[in-house]
Amino acid sequence: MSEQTEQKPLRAPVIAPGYSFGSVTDKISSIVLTRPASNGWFMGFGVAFLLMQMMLFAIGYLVLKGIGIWGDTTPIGWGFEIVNFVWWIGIGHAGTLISAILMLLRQSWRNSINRFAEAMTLFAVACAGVFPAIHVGRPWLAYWMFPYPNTMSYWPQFRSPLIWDVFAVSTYATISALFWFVGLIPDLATLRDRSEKRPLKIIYGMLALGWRGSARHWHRYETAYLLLAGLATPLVLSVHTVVSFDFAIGIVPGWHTTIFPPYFVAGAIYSGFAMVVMLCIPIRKIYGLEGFITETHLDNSAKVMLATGLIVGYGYIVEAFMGWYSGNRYEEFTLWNRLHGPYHVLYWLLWICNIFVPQVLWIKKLRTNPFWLFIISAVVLVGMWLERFVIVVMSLHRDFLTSSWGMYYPTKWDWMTYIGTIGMFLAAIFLFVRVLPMISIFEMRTLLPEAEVKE
Amino acid sequence: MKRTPTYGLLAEFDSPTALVKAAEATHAAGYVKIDAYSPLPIEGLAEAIGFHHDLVPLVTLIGAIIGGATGYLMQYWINTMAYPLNIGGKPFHSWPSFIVVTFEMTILFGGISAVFGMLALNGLPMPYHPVFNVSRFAMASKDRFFLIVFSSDKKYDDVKTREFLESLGPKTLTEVPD
Amino acid sequence: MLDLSPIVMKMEEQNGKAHQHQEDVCPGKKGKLDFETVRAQIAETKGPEFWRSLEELAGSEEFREMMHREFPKGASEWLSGVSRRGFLQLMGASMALAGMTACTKQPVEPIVPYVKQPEEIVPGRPLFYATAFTLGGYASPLLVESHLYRPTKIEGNDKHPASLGGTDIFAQASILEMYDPDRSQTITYLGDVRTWGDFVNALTGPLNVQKGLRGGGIRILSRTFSSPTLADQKKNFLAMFPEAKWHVYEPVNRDNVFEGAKLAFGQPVETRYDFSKADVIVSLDADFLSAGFPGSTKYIRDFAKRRNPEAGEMSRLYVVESGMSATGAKADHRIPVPSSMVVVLAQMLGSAFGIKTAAGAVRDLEPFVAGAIHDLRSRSGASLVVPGEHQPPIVHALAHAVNESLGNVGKTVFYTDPVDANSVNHFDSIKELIGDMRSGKVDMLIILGGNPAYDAPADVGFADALKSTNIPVRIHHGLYQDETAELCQWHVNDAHYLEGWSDSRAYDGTVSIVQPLIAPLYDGKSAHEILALLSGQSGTSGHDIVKGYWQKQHTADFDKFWRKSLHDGWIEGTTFAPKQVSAKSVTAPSAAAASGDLELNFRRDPSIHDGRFSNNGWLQELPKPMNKLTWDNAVLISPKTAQEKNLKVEDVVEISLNGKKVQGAIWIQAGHPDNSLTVFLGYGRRRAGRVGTGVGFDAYALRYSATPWTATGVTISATGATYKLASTQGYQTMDTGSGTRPLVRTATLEEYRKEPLFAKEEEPPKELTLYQPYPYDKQDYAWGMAIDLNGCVGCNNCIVACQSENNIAVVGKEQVSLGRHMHWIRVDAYYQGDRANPAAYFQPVPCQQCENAPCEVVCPVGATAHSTEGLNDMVYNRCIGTRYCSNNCPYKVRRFNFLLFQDWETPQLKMMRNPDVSVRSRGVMEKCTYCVQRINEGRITAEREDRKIADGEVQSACQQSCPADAIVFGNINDPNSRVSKLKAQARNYSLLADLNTRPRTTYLAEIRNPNSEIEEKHS
Amino acid sequence: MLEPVRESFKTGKSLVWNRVNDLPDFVYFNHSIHINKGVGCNTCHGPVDRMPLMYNYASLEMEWCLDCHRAPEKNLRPRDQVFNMRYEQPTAESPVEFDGKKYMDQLSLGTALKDKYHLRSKQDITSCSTCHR
Repeated sequence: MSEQTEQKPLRAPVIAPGYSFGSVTDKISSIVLTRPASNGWFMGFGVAFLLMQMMLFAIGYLVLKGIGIWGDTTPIGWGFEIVNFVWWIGIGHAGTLISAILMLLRQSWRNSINRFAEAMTLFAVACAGVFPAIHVGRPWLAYWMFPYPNTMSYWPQFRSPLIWDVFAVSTYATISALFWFVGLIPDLATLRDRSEKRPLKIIYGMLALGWRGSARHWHRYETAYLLLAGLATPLVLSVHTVVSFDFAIGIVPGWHTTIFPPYFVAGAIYSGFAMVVMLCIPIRKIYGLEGFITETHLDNSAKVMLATGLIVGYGYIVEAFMGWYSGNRYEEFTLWNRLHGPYHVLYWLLWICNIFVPQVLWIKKLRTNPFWLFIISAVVLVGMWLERFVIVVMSLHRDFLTSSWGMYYPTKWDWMTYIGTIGMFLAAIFLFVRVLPMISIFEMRTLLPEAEVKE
Repeated sequence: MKRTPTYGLLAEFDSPTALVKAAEATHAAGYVKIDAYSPLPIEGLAEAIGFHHDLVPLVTLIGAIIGGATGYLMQYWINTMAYPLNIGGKPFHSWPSFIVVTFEMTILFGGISAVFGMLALNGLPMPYHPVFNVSRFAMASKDRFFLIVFSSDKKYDDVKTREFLESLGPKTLTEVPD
Repeated sequence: MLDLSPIVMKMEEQNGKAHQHQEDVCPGKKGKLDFETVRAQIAETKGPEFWRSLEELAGSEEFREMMHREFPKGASEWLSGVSRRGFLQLMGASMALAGMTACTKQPVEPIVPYVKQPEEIVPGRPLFYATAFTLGGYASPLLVESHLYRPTKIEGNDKHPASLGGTDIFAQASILEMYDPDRSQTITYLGDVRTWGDFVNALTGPLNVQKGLRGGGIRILSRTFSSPTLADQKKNFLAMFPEAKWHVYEPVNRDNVFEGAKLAFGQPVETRYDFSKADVIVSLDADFLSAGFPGSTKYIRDFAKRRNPEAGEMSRLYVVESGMSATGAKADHRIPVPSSMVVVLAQMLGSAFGIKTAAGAVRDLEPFVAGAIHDLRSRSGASLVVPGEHQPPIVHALAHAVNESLGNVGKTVFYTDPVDANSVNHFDSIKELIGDMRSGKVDMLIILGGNPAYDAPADVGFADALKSTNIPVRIHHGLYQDETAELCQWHVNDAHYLEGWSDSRAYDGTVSIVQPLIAPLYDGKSAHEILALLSGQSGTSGHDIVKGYWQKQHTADFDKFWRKSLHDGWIEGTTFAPKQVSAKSVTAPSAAAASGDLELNFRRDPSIHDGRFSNNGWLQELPKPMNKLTWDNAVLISPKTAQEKNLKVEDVVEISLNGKKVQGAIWIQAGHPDNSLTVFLGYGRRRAGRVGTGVGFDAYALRYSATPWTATGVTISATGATYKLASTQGYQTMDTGSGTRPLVRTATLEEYRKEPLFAKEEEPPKELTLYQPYPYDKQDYAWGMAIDLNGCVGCNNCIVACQSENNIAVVGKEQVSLGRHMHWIRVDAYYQGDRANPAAYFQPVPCQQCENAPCEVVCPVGATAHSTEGLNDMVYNRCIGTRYCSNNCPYKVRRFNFLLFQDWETPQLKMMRNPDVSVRSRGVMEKCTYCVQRINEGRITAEREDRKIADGEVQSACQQSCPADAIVFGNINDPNSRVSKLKAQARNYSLLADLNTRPRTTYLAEIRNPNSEIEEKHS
Repeated sequence: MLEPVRESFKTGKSLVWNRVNDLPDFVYFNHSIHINKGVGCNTCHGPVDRMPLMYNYASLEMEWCLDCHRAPEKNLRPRDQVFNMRYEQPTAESPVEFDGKKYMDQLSLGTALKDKYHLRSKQDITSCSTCHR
């Protein structure tokens, strides 16, 4: 970290001056330990929780009746369920990016947002995970997608991108969870030692695994954390690549293209950062954490969005270009269908949300203005959802044989499930900010001047 | 000289710098069985107390290799030996399709062994530890820095060690009961 | 219930596991036992339409109530796929949950073996019996597959000259009609259950009275029939009651045909055509390639033979028509004209062949007519002019005259006695009857089959005549408690033709014995038995009556004759010999110059005919050939006229004619003549059953006896409302926003001669792969299919045959409109060119069985994989339903069970299912298997005899049923197999070849044979 | 003991049996072809003649079917021995004679029968549609 600290004066501070080990610790841990839950919190959590119940109801009905309650049909075998799955998985990526990649790049500013970015990753992946499980016609048999010895002596089919998904997503979930928990251990110890109430002491004590900050432990700890970051980095890139394979491996015009992996990953980070920003802007306000999550963070996040947004835009352009340049009559038509077909409005909306609007981020004022940044992030999230809709539905609904063309109309059950997952996500976030330090305390300590060892 | 049953002597400091200096001095003084506690990772502290070889990377590497091998061999066995089936005219051993799962398995096993390897080598979880008996030690997870000399150290002596540590100018010096 | 189990239910297994109700069945007495057990089953299921036994139920309140109600419970639900049989879906789901995997323990299933096993029965091996299906008096000779005496599949009688293995959709679907749970299941009097005994007693009195009156008060109203036995019974009956009158009415009748014949020859004669000898065919609004046209099955075969450019000279077809029909689609030259204009054309034609007509030539038809005339002349003796049934007599007369002067008679045209046993004018007949009814002459009205209360002309008002004049004894005899039954005191449930004995004539007069495959499920009585009762021989069984009649005809060695006739399916020497008829000189009146006002055509529905099949789910869900509409009739209108009246598809319009009004939804039909509308009859039923009731609108309400086929002076007005129509093919052209796709490949004969390989698309060469290709050539068999687009006339027969063979579910209108229909094979219709008169093509699309199947690669659980013989196997019990395979299938032939579409409950339907094919449940993907059950059956038979499967030994259901012989299936590893030979042809191409999926199903490009001169004139 | 049988024969009422060897309904099995290829009754049904009460001898699970379909030679026997409930697989002591040749062990016999009876290849009979349709 030393070279970090030397550079610090050159940059805008990532932590406001005047904080000490003690004040940082108290500020953050107090939110969990002493600050009473406000009515606002209860209301927010209540609403989110109800939405989640709505989702569970929709899923229950689905299991009872079948996929037919959704808008899916032939030829559009995949509708909202896959659109939402990809959307959520994408959002998850930002967390890992912040905690792993930025760490490898020694971006110390990530220290103050990585904790809840990771939390967000976990919850987003959980939301995403809902869909693969329920989108199959016979969910009670979904476990056949895992290789386990059975009396049928029959196995999964490893050439299928869906199996790759199963492995990629479950690995991603596991590693993210571990990464998150490892990061939490020292802070849990802090909470253990700070909390007055005995039951809390015991719970946090158990979770802290008896952490006492021994120098040897710190050393191994940091190695492991670094290794984990090193593993998570290729993993996070692979996950959305694999998700993009679900389409790229298919022969459907509009799916069968090699540009997908890079621009899916870029898109993922794009939407992920949008979500991070949307979360941290209200949170830093409510919990008065402007000192820790400074304008620098907003600025940097906005820059990342701008960059990834441009990559995504490049993706769109290449896609369109190849549609024309390939000379393949089906690819050509896919392009035509996006521009003039029955869903063309959505396609143009996608360009507006993902490419045109975010260009305002070139203006520093907007990058550091919480309000506008919040709005733009929301727009981006909508845009990224539309991107998945365009790819999944608009490619399927008009493929090779004109005789089998069709239209897709989502039903109320599609919406209930989708909105329900958002509820589930928020409910989890609400709980998280109440029970765990939403900012990594020990990593904040390392940002303080006094953390340096003076010779 | 006679020894009372103590676990060690715990010296408290108020800054990373102080701790590192004290640790270096103690180690230089020939104490081996010592340890330092801090609320944040401190560069060079581990070296200061004479901790050098770290096994975590090795454990991780082995885990990753096992994972990758398992992943690929499983697919190879299933598709060419267990139940070879003609899937869309592709060969039984279509290795390009097997890469993804192999990769994911590598990461999965690597990650898991990194974390659990680290915990195991650290001897965690260990909910009880003698130093917790020292009330001031609760500050070790906030803004206080501790150095301990274990009574199990050959060179340990109630009086001499206490004198030595006091010479390092700690904020407090406490005896950790066994 | 006991065979409700995992996704898959089959009634029995190869090894002869069988369930009670399939057991002791066999024709004749034993069959009763079968019904006992069915009842036993029924007893378990709730629902008013079932009961334990007649006697027990006769008094039950619940049953009365149901009889009085318009239709049984659940009716409204039945149609919508989602809410249909709500609780059953839960059951299905729980079932699915209960026993999905192979490791689940099976429920204990009792086995009930024969005590004395009949020697012809080997459990698990089907038997075939010859019988015949009759529509409008014309028989389609059949072979019916029977599993342990349960008929399960209808097939054409390949030995019979009128079938050659082909059938039509109505025959194919009649199996469902027999098992239809909504069929009338008992005799009723004023809605209360009665027994046959009650009925007999009730009649004795009135009949004795009538004896005194020499039957003066008896009126019998029947449908068209050709049964010699019934004709004989009729004779005897009228001998007994000389004053009684026998009326015949059928809404879709052949009045014009016989009137035309009278005009031409002074006597009603049947016209028989030989399309195999016709080089040039001119159709005057005759849709001779579609089911319902007498002899269509044979005609399609003959016609298709002559459309093969490889085999001799191709025939040329000119079609003038008042709608867009399948025949028009196959035409080399077609012009759509309002119905009234057809007369004018006929006259232009006639005058060219020296028939004195007030020929008002029409300029823009000139080139067409000139070309036709030229071709006819050049092929005199080998040409053919075919008039349509719904054209006025004069058109028929002119056609006869032209054929005469071309010397076609005796070569391509033959005249015989009418197949119809009593060729009276139906409209006159029913009018006379109603006259008598109103003037109180009728004391006893017996309606033998038919549903006049629904389908009689609007002006004659049969229904209210029946209501108002209360005839003392009104008897309805039919398969359903329909609109007519409602107005009669007595209803006697008919025996389905698969349940009772009879006989019937094919279009060429050949008599087939109609032998039952199963004893009447509900003790139905055939018309023969009713008539026997009326003629005082009550109690004689249908079997005795029919056999008795033929005994009188064939005294010598009767048993041998009888056995042979039953076995072959027809009676030697009953074919009508062509008769010489002397043509009178026809003088055609000047045709009503085509007035400018709007015309309305009434046509029989391509799927449900005149409405008698409206409770048949298979037919209701069968896409109509030209617009793929299901579950509805619509108001067909030409694009131009629609534009003028600014109407859009699905706009509801009100059609009014002489004060009568009907509302229906608009469908814009490419190729439909301008300034005219077409509506299909047979919809808007009030008492059809759970499937047919309330579907579509009732066009009979506008049908006057004077203008049964075409009415002028109709007005339409948009109501502003819209109505959802369910078409299985929303987009009916190969043109897209970015160019046309070469899905159906076509060329004119000339082009083809010049460039025989025009159809071949650049297929990626086999070497262009890193992979080792799978060694299919090492196998004994490699299954493949070739479909000749020239042959296909879009008759939909393959669809119904496949549905019947493979236990394919009906999903209902709502699901169809969502695109969730389950047909394994579909017939795509494409229109190309000017929408006013486009070229139209049919393309049957089953699973293409790709060697590089895109669907297999993406299945995560390996539920679909290739067999060593190149079959794209689908394993339902492994499928978890990700639908990825369907997404990745470029041909979109995979069908997904989005909901619980199969009926797991109704015992009758269980009995109907093919035991050799898994019944799929909710949440699994399904698709065409090339009838793998038939392949395996054939293989086992062959291997037991230590030999190879012979070519043609295994036929897929679609191939077997195809009247055009356009679908050929077989072993492509055998260079001498038919399929290999076809695939070797220059016309052979695979669909979407550039995707390198290597389909096993390939197509033979369509060749048209237009008259180049006309082409030039048009361009 | 056999009274119910006589009874049923007299009255013509069927005996109701409980199925012991019951396959899932989505599995299509044909006895004739197995017998024809030389699979003995007791290979699958066990020593039925020595069962006081009929029990399910084989698991009838997919892996069990596949075991045999993958290596039929392990179980084949001459056609004339198919119904022999006391048939023993050949050993050095009690060889089995077939086509005038003595076989000392099952594998050699099985292999001989396999091509004598034209059994299809392992891949052929482990294709899905062999049993599922």
